[in-house]
Amino acid sequence: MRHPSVNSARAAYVSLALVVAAGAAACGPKDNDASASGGDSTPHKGGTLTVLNSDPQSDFDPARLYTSGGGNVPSLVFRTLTTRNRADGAAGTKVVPDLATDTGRPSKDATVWTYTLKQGLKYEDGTPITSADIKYGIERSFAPELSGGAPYLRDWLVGAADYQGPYKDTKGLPAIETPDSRTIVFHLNKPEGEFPFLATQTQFTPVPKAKDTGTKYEEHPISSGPYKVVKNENDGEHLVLERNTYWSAAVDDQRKAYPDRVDVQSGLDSSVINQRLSASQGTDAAAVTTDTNLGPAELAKVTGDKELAARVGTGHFGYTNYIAFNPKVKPFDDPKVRQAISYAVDRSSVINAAGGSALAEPATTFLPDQKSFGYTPYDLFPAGDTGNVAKAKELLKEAGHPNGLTVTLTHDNAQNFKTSPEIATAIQDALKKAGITVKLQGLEDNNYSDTVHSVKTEPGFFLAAWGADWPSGGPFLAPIFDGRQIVKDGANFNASQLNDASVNAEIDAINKLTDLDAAAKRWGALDRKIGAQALTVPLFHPVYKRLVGKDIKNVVISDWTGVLDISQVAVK
Amino acid sequence: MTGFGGFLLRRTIGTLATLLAISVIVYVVFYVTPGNVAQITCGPRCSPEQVHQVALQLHLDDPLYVRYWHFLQGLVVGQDYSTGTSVEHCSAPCLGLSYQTDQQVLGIILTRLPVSLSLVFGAMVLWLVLGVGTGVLSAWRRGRLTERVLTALTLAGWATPVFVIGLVLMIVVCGELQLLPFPQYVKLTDDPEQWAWNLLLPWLSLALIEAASFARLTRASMLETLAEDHIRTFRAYGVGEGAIVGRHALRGALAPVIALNANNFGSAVGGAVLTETLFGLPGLGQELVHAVSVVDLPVVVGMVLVIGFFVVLANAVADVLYAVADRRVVLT
Amino acid sequence: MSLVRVTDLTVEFGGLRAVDGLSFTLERGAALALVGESGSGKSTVASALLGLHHGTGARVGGSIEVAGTDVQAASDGELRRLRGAKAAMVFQDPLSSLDPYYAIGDQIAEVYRVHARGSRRAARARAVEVLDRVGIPDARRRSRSRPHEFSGGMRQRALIAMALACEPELLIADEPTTALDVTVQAQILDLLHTLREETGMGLLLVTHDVGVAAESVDRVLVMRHGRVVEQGPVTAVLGAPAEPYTRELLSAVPRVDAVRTPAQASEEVEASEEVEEVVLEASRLRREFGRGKRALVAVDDVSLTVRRGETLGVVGESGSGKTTLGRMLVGLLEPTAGEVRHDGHARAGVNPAVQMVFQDPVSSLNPRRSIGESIADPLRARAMGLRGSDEGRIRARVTELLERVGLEGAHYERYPHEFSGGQRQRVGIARALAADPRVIVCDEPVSALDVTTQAQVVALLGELQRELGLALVFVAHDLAVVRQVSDRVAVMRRGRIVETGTADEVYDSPQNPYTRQLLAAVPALDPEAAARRRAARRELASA
Amino acid sequence: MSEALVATQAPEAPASGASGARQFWRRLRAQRAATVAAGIVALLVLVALAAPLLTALEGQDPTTYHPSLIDSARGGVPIGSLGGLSGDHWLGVEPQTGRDLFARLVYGARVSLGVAFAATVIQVLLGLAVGVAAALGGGWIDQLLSRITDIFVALPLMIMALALLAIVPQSFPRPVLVTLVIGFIAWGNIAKIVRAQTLTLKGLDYVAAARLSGWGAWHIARRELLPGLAAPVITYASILIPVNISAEAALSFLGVGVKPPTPSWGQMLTAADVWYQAAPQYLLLPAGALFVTVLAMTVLGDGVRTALDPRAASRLGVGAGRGRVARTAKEESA
Repeated sequence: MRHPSVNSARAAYVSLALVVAAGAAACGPKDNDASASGGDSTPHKGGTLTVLNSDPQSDFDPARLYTSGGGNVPSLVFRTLTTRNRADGAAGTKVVPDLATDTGRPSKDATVWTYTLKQGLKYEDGTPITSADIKYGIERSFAPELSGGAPYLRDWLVGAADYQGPYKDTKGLPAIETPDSRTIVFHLNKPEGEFPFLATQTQFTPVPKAKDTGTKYEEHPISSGPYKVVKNENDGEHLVLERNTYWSAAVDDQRKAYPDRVDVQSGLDSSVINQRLSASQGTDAAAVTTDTNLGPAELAKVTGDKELAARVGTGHFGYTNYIAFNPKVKPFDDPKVRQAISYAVDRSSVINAAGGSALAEPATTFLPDQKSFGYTPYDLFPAGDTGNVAKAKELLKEAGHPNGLTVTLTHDNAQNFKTSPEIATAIQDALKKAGITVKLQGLEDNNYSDTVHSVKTEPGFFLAAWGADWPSGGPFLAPIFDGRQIVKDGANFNASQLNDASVNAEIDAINKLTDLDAAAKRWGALDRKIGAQALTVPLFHPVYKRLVGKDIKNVVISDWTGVLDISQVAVK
Repeated sequence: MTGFGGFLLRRTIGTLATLLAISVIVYVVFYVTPGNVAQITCGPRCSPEQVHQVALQLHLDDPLYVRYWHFLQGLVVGQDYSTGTSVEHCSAPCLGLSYQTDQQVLGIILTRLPVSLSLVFGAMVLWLVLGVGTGVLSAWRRGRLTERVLTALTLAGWATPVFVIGLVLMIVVCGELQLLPFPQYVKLTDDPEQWAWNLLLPWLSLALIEAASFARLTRASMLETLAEDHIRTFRAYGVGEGAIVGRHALRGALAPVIALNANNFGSAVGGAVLTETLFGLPGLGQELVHAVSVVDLPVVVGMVLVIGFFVVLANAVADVLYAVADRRVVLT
Repeated sequence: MSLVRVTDLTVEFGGLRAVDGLSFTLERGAALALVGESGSGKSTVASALLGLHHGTGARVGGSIEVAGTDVQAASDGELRRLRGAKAAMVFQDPLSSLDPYYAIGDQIAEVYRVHARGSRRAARARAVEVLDRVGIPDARRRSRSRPHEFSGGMRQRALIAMALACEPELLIADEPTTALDVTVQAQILDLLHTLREETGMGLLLVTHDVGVAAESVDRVLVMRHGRVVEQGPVTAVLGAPAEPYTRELLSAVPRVDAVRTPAQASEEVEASEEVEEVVLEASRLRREFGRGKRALVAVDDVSLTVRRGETLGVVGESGSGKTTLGRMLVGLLEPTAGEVRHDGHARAGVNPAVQMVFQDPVSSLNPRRSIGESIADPLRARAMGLRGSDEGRIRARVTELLERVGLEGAHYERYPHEFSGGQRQRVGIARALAADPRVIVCDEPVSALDVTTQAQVVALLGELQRELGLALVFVAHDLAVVRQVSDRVAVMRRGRIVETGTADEVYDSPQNPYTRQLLAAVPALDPEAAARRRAARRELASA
Repeated sequence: MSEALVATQAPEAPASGASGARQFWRRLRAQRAATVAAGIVALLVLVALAAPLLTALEGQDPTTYHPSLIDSARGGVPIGSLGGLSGDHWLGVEPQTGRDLFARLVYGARVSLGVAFAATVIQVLLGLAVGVAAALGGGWIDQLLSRITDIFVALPLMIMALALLAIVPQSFPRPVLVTLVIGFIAWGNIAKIVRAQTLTLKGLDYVAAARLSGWGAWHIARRELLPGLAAPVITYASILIPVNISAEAALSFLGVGVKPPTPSWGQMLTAADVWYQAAPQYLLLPAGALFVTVLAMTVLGDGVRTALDPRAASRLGVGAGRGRVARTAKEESA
């Protein structure tokens, strides 16, 4: 199912951590290396990489981008203190140093983090990168004119809640100290063991105060990465990057940057992109996409053609589609009703609606099925493949609804979010068998996000989805289940409005840990503990299948982003 | 020719009045559209405080008439906007800044207008050739098989929505037969030859839809003209059938075709949104649909005014062409 | 070898036989007139000479030979070479016979280049030459203007110029002057006459107007229902007609000099001494169209009175404002100044007491409603007031009216397109009578009809006037018809009444020079008289 | 088309009036192509109305999912030849959901034809009202109404629909809303045509005659002008219906048309175009249905226009108005 590129990154209504819309086609299933058909598979420098996208690279300003791990195209231009490990699969979910010498030195119970910049870091114009530039870069992201970034800096830095950015109060943020040109210290108001993950976001990109032009900066941001912006038309509709001569592999072991030039075109229709990649004519042979999935229709054609199938990459990203309940609304205050629905759900028809088993895997846990999230499998209300109608009816009888009940399922009308209208009808059909008549309420894109994300108007039973800002249980469970993150008069994501003291305490405890593996196990256990209350009905995790041009080499797909990493790809 | 001067003056005033009325309609309609603009502009995870700041900066909390007054001021005098580090002046016909991208609306329109115009102009040429050609052929071959086939074909084109024709054409022509490259918009000024090659398919899909109404109209008015007395005169003087149909009957059919063309051309500028979306052409329609979905009022108002302007302009040009073609018509 | 030889020509359209065994010859330089009423097949014969029926599904029998070409056996190519080069045709309605979108010079040049090889420039020069030859002033400049910028007469001259372009041996003129005013008609006939003298070209004139025939041909052939009734030299056929139909035809033709026969002026009118009261009076009527500089004064300060039982004739050429005056009298058109008084008191807008009979039988009846319905309209309108208007009574009244105007009650359900022109005018009269009016304004009621039908409708109007004491205002451009019906006559020119008086005063001793010029232009039935009048006109024109 | 538009008889005179309508049907039946087209349109309307009956006959319904009939691994393409054509799925199943295509096509007809017909009726009525008022009003009324018509012609339908469809609360039934939006925005053209035609009719003699016989302006408009307008309006209406069907499809493409699970041809086309290669029948069925409807509507429109004109009786050789009235005896003697 595809839709004209109606949503821009920042307009994503669900607190989607991923800045670039879902869907990318990497090359070859996870295990084998993506070898282009014929010819040697060792990557060489040179050539032009073409990127065919639906959504434009709008607001190409490090302060405004909401990325997961620094984003795909942005990370070619904006280097950050730390970044994601550019490797296949689970290894790709680790944090590694980028501009900094290490992933950060925590002190005072992980409330103070200190970083030191590498030697000899330069901008595209040869001027040196200093810690003051990093501080200024972060301060800029607080200016109302440059809104759009992630909320964590505002929540975590001391005294940042009402800071209005450098244009209004010029004295800057005391919570960030720069004792010398290569050291920078962050003071947090509470322990955050996962601060290194946050440091991968573009807000941590250095911006020299002298060259800042406010809202105009996005037209030509000063590059610290392997490529610099030479052309940006129609606010990211057409972006051309060329080599940044002052960048060197010596100070950046993550980005390979084989191609000399990167031509990012967007505003294209998704079926057109898939057609062009499969035809691979002319420049499309050396083309990839970073935001367009293979649709179910194209998948049927592609799997039938051996040569094409070899050019399809499979990626997994930390993302879950689920049904959310609002216990403040009858009859969903009764856990038995919620459990009955959990039993009655027919995950196979939902998955078919989402594109079939190749594009979606059934989910029974809220956390995505990846080690870095501390995934510990559990299925407290087993519905089997096609729904357990008997158990559901039994529970409904116990809950006092012997002859079934009628509820309204709210969903988004736009086709762009994983075909939600079709998923809603699949659920409607499944619950009908269990005697639950579902009326559908489809809302327009923005109307849906306003209704669902405000405590006053939140419906009792609605479709939702959540993605990881970074591959850890923290950004997945905290915003949804932490009682203190309930927002009374603004955008609230804690749909179940759960304010459970033990859950809040456990979240704080895990945040203290700087040993990420230990933290992951604790997040897994917390997920199972919350799952017991049946506040959500997990449905499926998306699987990204994307095509690449026939000349593309060295395709790396990490579980962090689930899509091919554009900084590793070669065209020669 | 004071007549013509008077006509021009009246039409300009009429156009301005119409456009002003349209801008009021759009402002009112989009003012009541739900969707918290500040939240959308600020970003999904913005705190209520941040959302409030953005609302202040974009004057979103002002009442409708104040915002409309700002809009008018912008048109006449221009507006000042702060980019944070400096103040930017948006000169006289200033349609304001896009909430989402802070770009000047006029700038967005001027970059996208040539795309829409080249799409619609090209399609217009094609649908005139296809439509009028089919019309002449079916009028000439009236009642015979060719007419029935042509009528069925043009109706088929007309009945199928553009996004179906466009996609199937693209898959067949570019995908399987690989006769043409996949359409990418190339500026006319950069490379006219590539510009035409790339727009051929979008032109064809848009033209196939409109051709049917032209075929029907041309056929009907040609048959009407062929029944008139002066055709008999020229037959009585031994003028060949070809000249009669080509010079006299076709010329008679031109006037109504011009009127219909003006109407279709006008609405096509805005209406080609489906073609632009499908072929990824960065035109007005595509951006307008996007702007509506994120309730980006300045962009929507600016674009609807430009599209409205072209519709009214197209009708005025048609009236003039009509009067030139048929001197009996007096320009009112 | 004669220019045209036609032997037992038959033409059939579907089941209908339009021409049934017709033979005649036309020598070089001679002129023959085909005279007959509409439906007599005269135009079909004219078209057959150029083989225009080819490919139209008509079945043409007998042999046709024109200027050495056997039309029946000719191939398309030969036919195209014949048309325009050897024989050219001029049609009735000049406005619609020329292409509105092209300049006149270009159209003539196009026809010329079909037959004469030559450059575009030579063709255009030829066009200017022939336009000048037919008397169009400043031919070079006018050749660039479009048909609608020419007057009716000028357009007909252009058509004749087109015919002359390739110097044909035969000119076929199908009702060339029917749509023209009488003064313009005279000029065109004179032009045809002089051109024949200069070029020695043969002329086949098709007309329903015997006067026109008398003026301009050597021989006449009278046709009826596709057959020849009588043919011979014009003096013989018109002077002493052998066939009864010809006599009947000639008697029906209204004569300008014929005194109104006493039978029509019924006795009772003389008997009642006191002067009949005025039923309709107009004082200082004025009407302008358009605004400011481009304003056109159609009617300029006209006053007239109409008494009960009297017929006022209003005669004038096209553009004289007579129709506008008629519509103002009826109340359909608001006067810019002055007022119309019915029975002494002025009332704006329509008034049931004043009805109208329209000129064009086609557009005067709603094609989608049966004629019974149209006639019942005024009855229903008046009945709106009375509750429970009885349907039966209305239907009876309509049947009565139908019979009164010479039609049958059974025609109630029939549709207008099933009736002939004359019958439709009778329906129009019936509708006017339905409103029991005191005055009926007839706007050119018979000008679209054949001579015989014309006579019958005029007679019907006379009868109704006598029987119901109606006042009639008879607006027309045909002086002969006006004389036949009118008690008093008003002559209009450019919106003003230039002369008024009793019919005999105005026709026998016209005071105003314009009236005299009008009367001189009316074609006379007697050929010698026609030749004398043509000579008189020539001096008048050259003086 | 409402009967009032088609009827040619004057309401008060039932006797001759009925024959007017009867004549119309005889003249329509005399045209072979138009009769076939009328049959097809009648069939389509019948199918739309009897949708529940037909699907019950087939034993299916438009919303039940059949996961077993589609191959989940290959994107949900229907299993079996011709898109899962079988005894109990007469036209195969829909990819990804396995819903019965025959049921969806039949129910889809309800929305597509319903929206198209209703929207056309709104546009025709609005166009007639504004057109006639502008033509008869004259002077400043004409100027004002013409300006308003220009504005509505200039407003891009798609964009205004997008905005309006977002404003109206969800409780409002969506198909009705789509009809009102299309109906109330795209009436500009028909108003222009009606105004032009009324101006020509106003000048004809028989309208002047009606004024002379004492009828008021309103009565003349209804009895004399309206029948004269029937032909051009019907012709344009037969063009409008297909345009409105495509408009509904376009709105579905932009995601604001009729919402799932209500099926409509526009919805099906939007979903089906990408399946052009993998499951072609999913695209060909709605596109074929649309083509047949458009063809039938256009041919029927031409047929009705000819049948409306009594003069056609003679050409068609049927019913009253086909003969010639012979000269009566009285005429001869007069």
